Amino acid sequence: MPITILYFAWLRERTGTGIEQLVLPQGVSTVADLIVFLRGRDAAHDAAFASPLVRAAVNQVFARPQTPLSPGDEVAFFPPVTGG
Amino acid sequence: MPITILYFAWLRERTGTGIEQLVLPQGVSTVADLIVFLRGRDAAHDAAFASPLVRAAVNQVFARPQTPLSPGDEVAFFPPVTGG
Amino acid sequence: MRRIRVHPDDFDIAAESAALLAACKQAGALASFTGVVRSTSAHPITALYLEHYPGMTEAALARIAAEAESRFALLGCTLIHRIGTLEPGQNIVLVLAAAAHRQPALDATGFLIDFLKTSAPFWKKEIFPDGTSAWVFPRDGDAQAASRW
Amino acid sequence: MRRIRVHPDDFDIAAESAALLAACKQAGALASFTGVVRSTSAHPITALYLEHYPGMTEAALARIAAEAESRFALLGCTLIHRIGTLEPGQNIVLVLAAAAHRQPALDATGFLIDFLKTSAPFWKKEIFPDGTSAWVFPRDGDAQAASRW
Repeated sequence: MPITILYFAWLRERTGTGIEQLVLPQGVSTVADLIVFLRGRDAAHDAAFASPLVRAAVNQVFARPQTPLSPGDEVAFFPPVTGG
Repeated sequence: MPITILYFAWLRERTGTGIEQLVLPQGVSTVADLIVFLRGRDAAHDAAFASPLVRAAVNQVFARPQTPLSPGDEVAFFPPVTGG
Repeated sequence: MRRIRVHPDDFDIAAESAALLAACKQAGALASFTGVVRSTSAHPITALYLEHYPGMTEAALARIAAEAESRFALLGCTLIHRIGTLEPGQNIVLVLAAAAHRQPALDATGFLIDFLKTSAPFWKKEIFPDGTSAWVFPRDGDAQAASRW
Repeated sequence: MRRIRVHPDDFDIAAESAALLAACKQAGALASFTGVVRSTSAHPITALYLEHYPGMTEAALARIAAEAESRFALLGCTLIHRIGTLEPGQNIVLVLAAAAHRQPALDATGFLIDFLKTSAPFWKKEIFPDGTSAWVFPRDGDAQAASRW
């Protein structure tokens, strides 16, 4: 299924990517699945997602590893927020 | 002994006095004594001090009925404060 | 850094904030409280008259500020209280508290306004649309709020 | 009345206060929190870079404001967060809360800044005097502060 992925802060720096559009293979159906898939793509993604501090949002709402993905979703990866 | 007396808010309105200087007779040595003395002076003072809400300060510090008076003191009477 | 003023004139919260921050270079947090003259349909007023005890007021505000400084990790504070006749919507009082981090700034602001209301010699009189007036009676909650600290 | 903005430009607390009060005619209390870029001798920085997630940020701030409105007797609030590169002493964030009385205004201000820090997608990067930089790590206290509410 087609999805859009956004990276922020050091996730953006370490993956070298701000935004990308992907078509996910069969079987990648949750945020956790997507992280496993992305880590397998290249060393930069693997290193970026090695941190236990990676957080995610699906369609601009904070998500969990088990959050399901649907075609057209906007998935974002980022470290814990530090605003204010 | 000579003292200065200040009245604020409705104490000022009811006594018809903002500031006055008095020489206190012997035996008037506390805030409570002073109130008894002032109430005996005229009906306006008697009515003003009849309220249980009268508060006092001696030399610009909140005082109690038993607070002693000294020559030259500045004594103020007023209702509970309502600033802010 | 302690700025205390009592006067009829209005204050500018932006100018006061900038002045306090300029004097507190290590500040990362500034909290404020502004009290405003309130007129409601249930309790309409045309003006609020504010009287104070010159001399004692400034001393009381200095004591309140010193107490806040001793309790919280404050870098500085500003207390400004207006006196005289004010109209609905106009500013009455400004409390500013500057600190390195947000919690002491927020806590000190609450402390300062609670104690200002119970410990500084100001008195309010409300002027009503029919021309009558009445001195404001303290709210029970004010003493309770101050007693929390 | 809810005003939410995210932009690089500075804000004017006096203009924002006046705008919020003008929209909240029954307000008697306005509380604020301003966060400021902090550089100390123990931890000197030359700049702070702020990144956010456009779209989600505004939605998150609206959710935080709605939660504050449901918990406190708020008449209105303003949330402004700057992004981009800021220097020490410059403003980062402004929270304003207007209410009839002081306690809901003060409580809502604390709630809003605590939740903004833990629930809105902003990230800070510190730039040091030697030219290196590091993304800021959340303070343990931030999650604790938000969990109080």
